[in-house]
Amino acid sequence: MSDHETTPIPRRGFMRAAARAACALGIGGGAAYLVAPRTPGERVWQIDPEKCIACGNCATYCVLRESAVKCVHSFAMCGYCELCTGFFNPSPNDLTTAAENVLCPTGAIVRRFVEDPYFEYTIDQNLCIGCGKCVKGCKMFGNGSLYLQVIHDRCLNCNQCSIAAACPSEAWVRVPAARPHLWKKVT
Amino acid sequence: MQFTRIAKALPASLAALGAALIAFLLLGGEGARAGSLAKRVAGTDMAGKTREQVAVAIEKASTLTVCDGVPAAVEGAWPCFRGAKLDGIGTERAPLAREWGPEGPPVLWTIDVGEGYAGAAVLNGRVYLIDYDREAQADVVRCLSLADGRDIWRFSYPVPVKRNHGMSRTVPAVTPAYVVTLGPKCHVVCLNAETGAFVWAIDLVRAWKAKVPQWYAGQCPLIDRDRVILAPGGDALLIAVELATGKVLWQSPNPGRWQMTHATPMPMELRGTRMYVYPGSGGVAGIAAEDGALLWQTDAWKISIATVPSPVIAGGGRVFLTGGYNAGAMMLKIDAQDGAFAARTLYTLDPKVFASIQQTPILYQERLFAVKYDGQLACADLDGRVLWTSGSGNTFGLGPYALAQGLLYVVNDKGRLTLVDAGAGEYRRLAEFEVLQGHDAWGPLAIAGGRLIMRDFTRMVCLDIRDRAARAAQGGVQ
Amino acid sequence: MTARGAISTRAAAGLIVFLALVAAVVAVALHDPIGRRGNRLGRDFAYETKDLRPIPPDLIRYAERAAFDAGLAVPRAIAVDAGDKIYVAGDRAVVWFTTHGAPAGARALDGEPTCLAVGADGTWHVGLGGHVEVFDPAGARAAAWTPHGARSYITAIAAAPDAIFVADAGERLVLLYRPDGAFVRPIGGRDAARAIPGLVVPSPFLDLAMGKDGLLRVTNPGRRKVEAYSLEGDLCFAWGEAGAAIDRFCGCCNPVHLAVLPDGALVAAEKGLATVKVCEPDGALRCVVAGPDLLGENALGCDVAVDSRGRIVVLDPAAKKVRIFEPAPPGGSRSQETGSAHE
Amino acid sequence: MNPRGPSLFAALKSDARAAARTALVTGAFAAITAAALLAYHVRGSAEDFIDSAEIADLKSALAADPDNGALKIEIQERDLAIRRAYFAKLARLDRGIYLLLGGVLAFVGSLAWMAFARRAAPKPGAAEPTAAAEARATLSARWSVAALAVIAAGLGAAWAGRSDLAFLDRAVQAIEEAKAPPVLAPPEEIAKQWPRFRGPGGLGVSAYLNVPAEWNGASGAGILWKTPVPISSDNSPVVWGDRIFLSGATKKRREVYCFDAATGALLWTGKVERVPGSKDGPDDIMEDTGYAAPTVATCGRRVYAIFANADLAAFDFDGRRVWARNLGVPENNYGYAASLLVYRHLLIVSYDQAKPEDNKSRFLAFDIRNGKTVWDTVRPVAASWDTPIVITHAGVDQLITCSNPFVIAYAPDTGRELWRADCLNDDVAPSPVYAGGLVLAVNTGAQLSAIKPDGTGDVTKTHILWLAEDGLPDIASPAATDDYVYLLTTHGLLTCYETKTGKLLYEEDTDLSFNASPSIVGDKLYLISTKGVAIILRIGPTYEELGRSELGEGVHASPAFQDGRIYIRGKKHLYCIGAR
Amino acid sequence: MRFPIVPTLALVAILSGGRAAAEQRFPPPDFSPGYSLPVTEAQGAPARADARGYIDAAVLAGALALASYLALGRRSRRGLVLLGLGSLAYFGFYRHGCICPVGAVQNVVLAITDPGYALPLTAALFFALPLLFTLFFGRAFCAAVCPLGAVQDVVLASPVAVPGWLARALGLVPFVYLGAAVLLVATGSTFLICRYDPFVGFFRLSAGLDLTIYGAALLIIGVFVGRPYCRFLCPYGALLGLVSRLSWRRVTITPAECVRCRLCEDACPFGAITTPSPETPPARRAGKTALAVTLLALPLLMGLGALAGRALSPAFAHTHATIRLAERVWLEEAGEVEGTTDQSDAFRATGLALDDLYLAAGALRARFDTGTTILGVFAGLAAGATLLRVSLRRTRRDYEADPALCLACGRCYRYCPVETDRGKRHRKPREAAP
Repeated sequence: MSDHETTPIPRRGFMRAAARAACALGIGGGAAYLVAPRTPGERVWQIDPEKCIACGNCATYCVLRESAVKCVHSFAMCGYCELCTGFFNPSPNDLTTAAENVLCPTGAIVRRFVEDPYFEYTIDQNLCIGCGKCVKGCKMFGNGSLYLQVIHDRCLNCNQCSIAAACPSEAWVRVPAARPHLWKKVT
Repeated sequence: MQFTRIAKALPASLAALGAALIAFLLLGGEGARAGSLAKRVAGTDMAGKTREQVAVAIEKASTLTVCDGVPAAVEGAWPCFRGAKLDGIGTERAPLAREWGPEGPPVLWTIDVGEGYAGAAVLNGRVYLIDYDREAQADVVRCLSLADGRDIWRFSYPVPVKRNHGMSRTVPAVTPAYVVTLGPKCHVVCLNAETGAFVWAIDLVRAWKAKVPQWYAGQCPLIDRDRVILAPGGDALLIAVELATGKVLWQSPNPGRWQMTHATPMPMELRGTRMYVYPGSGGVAGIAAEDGALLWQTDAWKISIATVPSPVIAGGGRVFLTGGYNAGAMMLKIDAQDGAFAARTLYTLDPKVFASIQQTPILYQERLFAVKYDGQLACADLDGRVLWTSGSGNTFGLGPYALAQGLLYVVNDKGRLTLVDAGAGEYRRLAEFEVLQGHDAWGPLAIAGGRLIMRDFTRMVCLDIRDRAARAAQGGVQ
Repeated sequence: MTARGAISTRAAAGLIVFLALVAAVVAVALHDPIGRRGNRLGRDFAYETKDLRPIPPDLIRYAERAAFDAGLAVPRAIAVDAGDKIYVAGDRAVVWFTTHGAPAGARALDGEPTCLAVGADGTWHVGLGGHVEVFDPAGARAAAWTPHGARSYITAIAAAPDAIFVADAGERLVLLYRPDGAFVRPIGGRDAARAIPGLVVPSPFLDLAMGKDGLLRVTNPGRRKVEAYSLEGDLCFAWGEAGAAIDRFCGCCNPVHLAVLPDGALVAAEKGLATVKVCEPDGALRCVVAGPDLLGENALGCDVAVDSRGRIVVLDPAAKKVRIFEPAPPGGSRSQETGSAHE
Repeated sequence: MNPRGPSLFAALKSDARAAARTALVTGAFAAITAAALLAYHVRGSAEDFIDSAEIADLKSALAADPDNGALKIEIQERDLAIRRAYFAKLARLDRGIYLLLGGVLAFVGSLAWMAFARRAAPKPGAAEPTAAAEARATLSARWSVAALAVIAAGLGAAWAGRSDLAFLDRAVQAIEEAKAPPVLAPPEEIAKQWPRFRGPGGLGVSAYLNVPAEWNGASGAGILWKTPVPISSDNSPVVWGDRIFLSGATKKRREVYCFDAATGALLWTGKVERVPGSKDGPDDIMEDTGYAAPTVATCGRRVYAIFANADLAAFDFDGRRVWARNLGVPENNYGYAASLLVYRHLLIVSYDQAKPEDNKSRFLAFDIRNGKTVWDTVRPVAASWDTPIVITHAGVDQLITCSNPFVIAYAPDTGRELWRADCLNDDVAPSPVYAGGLVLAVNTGAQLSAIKPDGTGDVTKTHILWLAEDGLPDIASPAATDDYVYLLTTHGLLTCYETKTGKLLYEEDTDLSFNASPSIVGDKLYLISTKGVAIILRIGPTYEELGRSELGEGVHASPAFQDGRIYIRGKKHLYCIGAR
Repeated sequence: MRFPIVPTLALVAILSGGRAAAEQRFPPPDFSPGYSLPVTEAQGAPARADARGYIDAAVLAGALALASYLALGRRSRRGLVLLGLGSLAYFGFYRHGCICPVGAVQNVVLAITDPGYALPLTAALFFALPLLFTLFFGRAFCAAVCPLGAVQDVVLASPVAVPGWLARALGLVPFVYLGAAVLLVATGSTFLICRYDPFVGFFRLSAGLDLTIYGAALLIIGVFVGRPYCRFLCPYGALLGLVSRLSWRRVTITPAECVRCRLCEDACPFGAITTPSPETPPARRAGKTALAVTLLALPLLMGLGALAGRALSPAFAHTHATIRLAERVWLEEAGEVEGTTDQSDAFRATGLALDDLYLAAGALRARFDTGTTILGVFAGLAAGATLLRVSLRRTRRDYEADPALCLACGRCYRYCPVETDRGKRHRKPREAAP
């Protein structure tokens, strides 16, 4: 404003206006160009269970004090086994729910007898901290029905996910917000 | 002026607030999740074959027979062991006969029952009984008409039980909707109280690693509002089961691995905390009704062979315990301080002084009534002082007793019913009648709607115990 | 404010700024700038199986005599014929090798094979997902059987002279067929009357083998047992216990593969910490052929076959190799000790 | 406005002391909360609570005593306590963070109040800007930019100094090399060098005839230079161009040496350490064998060495390690001794061990470019100490290996067996030689066998031309020409046979003891004793000694012959013998 | 953001595909009737809806418009403060500082360099809107919309002037920071700006100790030094500063003409008020020489920068996970380190060839070589431009806000007697000067 009044050089003003217009066009057009052809994009973070090695980084690298990653259970894949290696220590004292036998550090896996010989395992997400211990155990000896997923009502969906940056197996991917999970399931 | 003062006072008040907040930070508890943390003990998965499986098995193997009995149009209820108030005292409105003629009170009906000591529960004109059918090798939950003793329905499921002083010995618990029974081998079954339709079942042995007691289960299911309280021992000292669904609402820890006894857990309120007092094989414990937490326990009271009588809640945090096998009696006092509970012994009584071997004493007007080891009826005050005894001429063996309208109905081993005035300061017999001439007439009594249901080893009898006037007014035998 | 006061205020501000700057620089430097710090979880969060891996040397009584590439991207099943030729099924093909491992031929299939059996007469039975296809010894397709059920998923076939046993993991049954493809009866279904608890198959692993005693051995991986059935379908006996010890079967489904030695002993393979062991016909552990130190961790387990000389032929799907084991004195063999060094 | 006193605004504005006090209080609150949070943080990361060593110990105690019910109860109780503590900590952190936030906000608010209460009216600056001040400002701005650049350069240098991508150069180079056909020296070049134990063909035959025949270690006569070798071992020198390679090892150290042929200067020492899977040792090794008995080999661009613990390493001629691997300590009762050889782009390793029935013996071939296994053949033989040779018979290359009980010929490019002959026994240390179209294999306890290498399968009964049993050596390898075969025992017995027939021509006891193998230079045979005495004989049907020379130092290694020179490794020194 | 650097995953795809197929077609156990499979945990939890992003963008646009109005039209410092607090509350604490224009630069760069990355519309809007607004109305975004700025503005209690020469030099840092951030995004290493966002930990009420200290330190500095992050670090601020030179309208200290009362000289805690030129100009000749020297030195500076950048290539390359992985695997293979890491274990578990990893790392290094060289040239150019600006002299008659440095906070308004006078005429003053 003061420029216009104090330095009445029309040519300079015109050049500034032209530059401004070019700049605006560049910013707006560039952004539009980058967005336009690629929608709908991949928007939210998720873990590809096939690549995840359950290293435990998810539990510690999340910007949240309690990770947005927790274990989920694909019941349709589960063997409902009595000797569940996602539930028990590698060498349990006995196949009971007592502390000395079980794997989960926080007691988040709940085991319930269904019928001989099946047991149902559910995750108490309130207690799960996403350490992935059960995931490893399940993957090694079982069907891999326990696996880690980003829980989206916790995830802040940061521009750069700290866990993704720390993920050793490139298992962190962006997925469409419409299908925000990579479920393991029976089709 | 005021604003100036406010400005001046601000720092100090903020300092106080800050101090409080810091205290809150440092001393605050464990947060919301502490509630979902429980000790991880064996069996929380109900492994080893549980509810559902047993339910399925029992349901599949069960037979429901609908019979021709019709519920009596009689009010009055004795819905579970020791009656509606769990005190062994009937809530009769019609005046009861204080004496019977030589013909005794009218016998309304007599039926044959399987060997045992299972008592009746009464509700809505129906009598509920868990019986054992030796021929069919099956537990039978029977719903009888209070009017004539005819079966309304029978629900049976196979359980092999060998003779060992009889088989069935528990009293069902019934609400208008459901009846819950506990069979001799610890099968808990919930049925529709009207139709006998299966609702749910739990095998305490398989689900909770309960050990079937010597001479089979004597514990009676306890219905407390919407839940059934059971004391399986084994994996859980007590469990609470949702009456309508059979879902386990909580289970209490059983650190000492106490086993099930013949006693039934009894509810008690103390300083606003509702708890269940249960004498297990290794001691007595108080379990929070809310979540099954172990509030207190003591090993001051334990009977190695069998604990049969249930605790008597004596008010003021006092619990009266008694039992046979030379145990005598004990009065516990539960002290509550800062939400923590502890039991201490107020006194113990020598078995010769005052005790009950098998039946649970009745507390009436601050007086305890019990039949002692020598068969004499005795009355003691809550401090353990014996006020009177019935004398060596009046003995009752191990028979049951119940109270209504100040009248104590005492049955001896063979089935002789004696009417005693409980209000007198001495043993005063009002009437006596040989109802049965059997043996082991130990099944608990039920008094409802002016009727008294008693049994011996193989028969069950329903007596009309109203006085003549009442009987006339309300109608006689239907 | 005096000039002096101003100066001291500015000095204090400068000092604070400087200290904060130092703190900021140190904090940023302490920050894991390039992600090297790794997992900060402690040892309790490790799923630790190292105690389970070693196998007592005196239990290992086989030695690897040869190993050769199966030549398939995803080898799935192995079989040995009467002439000790070694067949491997995988990808969309069956390939075969001489007894020494020289490639001898290949035949393409229409689908992904899941299992393979070669009968005494040289006939192949190949499981292709839900159905079985039969090939004559020359490799020409002779028949394709219809799937037994909608969920059929064939994971093993055993050919006896007058009977073909098919393990249908999807239907959780063993299917008994006549060689002409006529279905005879299912075996192993849950049947309370015959006290058969039923096959529990949580994942696509169900194997069977014809025992030397005339009883069919079937894995029951969900119960971690091996069951012996008569040809009429009666369960004669079962053995196997759940556990991580070497003489037990671990996980939610083990054992995954079976074979029978000439003396009737059973070769059982486990997935997870891949192990191949030899058990007596009644289930007692005789010895171990190879353990996870050689076979590694794999989620598929090693298919096993036995040739006429009693050699155990193991298909190692992780290394995509066929490994041939022969009995050796206990105390370990080079494969167990140094195998990992030259993989 | 307010009859009872000043407005709130004014009250706040006027009370700077209250503002200061409030700031003090809120600041203290924030500081205390922050300190508490910090203390929680420092008390261990949250995981430490739950990652309890205590529980782990209890669990291992339970593993030892699986039926201990009390222990189980203790674990269950500790487990609950620990989980409670963990979640309690999380809850406290949650509370604390909100309190801290509130405290900081209050503090900032009171600071703002303070500033508000103390705010002074605007006042003009000190002085009008002057041209001089502006010029000063411009100048100092330039200098500050320069200073910033210097600081940035310093920081950058410090940062850059910590990282390099040398590994990537080497990795990419290795990949490119592996993709490209291997760079191999032409055979005629190899024939001129001394690239392995006993020379180009492993036969102990010099390509040069102009080598010295006389020297004296004591006087230094005929000795061009001598230089100490850091670790004494018994492997023999290998020569390529102007470089001489040796290795040395103790139980813990393993080194490769490169000496300058012109001066004897130690050019570099390649340390073989931190090889994946490598272990020190073994412990039970015969002292005479030592930890570096195998002689190194070179392809002309790299040198390869193997040691008693089966560390196998490749160095380039500048001493950079190219690759290394460990094969696992072989079961070998005297210590591993077979030397390496390079065939085309393959480094061939004899890895015989244990007993024949153990089936642990193998031959392996590695790609010299990257150390990857090319073939790996299992052999039904016992441990051996000899070095294989590659011969070309009738246009076909054969890798000849000797070990109890077989001489086996393999195709060197695939490891496929060509033929085998059952003619050895016990511990085989002498290497085979090839002369007059015959493979000659020998060891004590068996016989000297002359095998026609044109059979297939088991040729024991069909292709052994002759056998001889006199003068069988236990360490030194034979030396042979088309006409004569010489055997030399440790105790100094030299035996000469006719190559074509196996006829014994003579036996001569030299009264010396020998570990080094005899070598052939034209028509002369060089023997060097363990005491360092060299005997030079005329090759022929009779014993004809041409002379003796003394080195003055014990020698267990076989000499290397080059143009006008002999390189001999003594117990302590490397000698170059030649004319100045 | 990691690039799928490892060239081919075909093998893995085959392997896992086969297994996955088997897994997927496998049915759950045969339960007795009455058991139904539970629903997988969190299956119902939807992703954060896209609508959220659009709301954010709308709030941003509204806040920008309001800030522009408050700064230019209403000239209300108080309004700007309130708006800033609102932005702090919304974008900061409520939205956790998760999506912000400062970080969006990186998304845009990533969208340019990685064709596989789809730029979310919200990120594009967050990147473009503040720039466009700045282009027309000056840095109103910095004044009252950016939560990072707001949190620093809140703590600025006792401003101490940073000497002009120091501020000039430090003003270079954002450009270098921006260049480094672009480089690291373009090479697929990391989002540098997000990684070292000092205040996002506060907004989330959760951060590591190190970043907490970093943020707290900046805030403590911010008590005395006006907005240290905005002025001396913020890469987006560097862009805004450039753009704001072209802005159509921008903050002026005085609403009408300057009376040169000098009251506003100390008003700006950000050193953005330029003083009028002295009456006696310095020697033109010296100035011209300096300008000529600087112009001549510019290529030299850029060349030096290129050399320095090239030298830093390995260091930058080490920020890339693939290069670190390749190095780690190399060291492991060579036996120069003990044990393995999660990364190397995971890599080996894929069964991919080591050589491919090395080649990928090699290709990356080439990108870093180029990128760091360009970064060096850029840094040299920035330094040269600063020197040029120092050497250029424009005659100013009034106290003016420097277009690039002015954060449009409006503090100077109340120092201007013209403003006060105008305000008195317009409305009753609410604060009385003591």
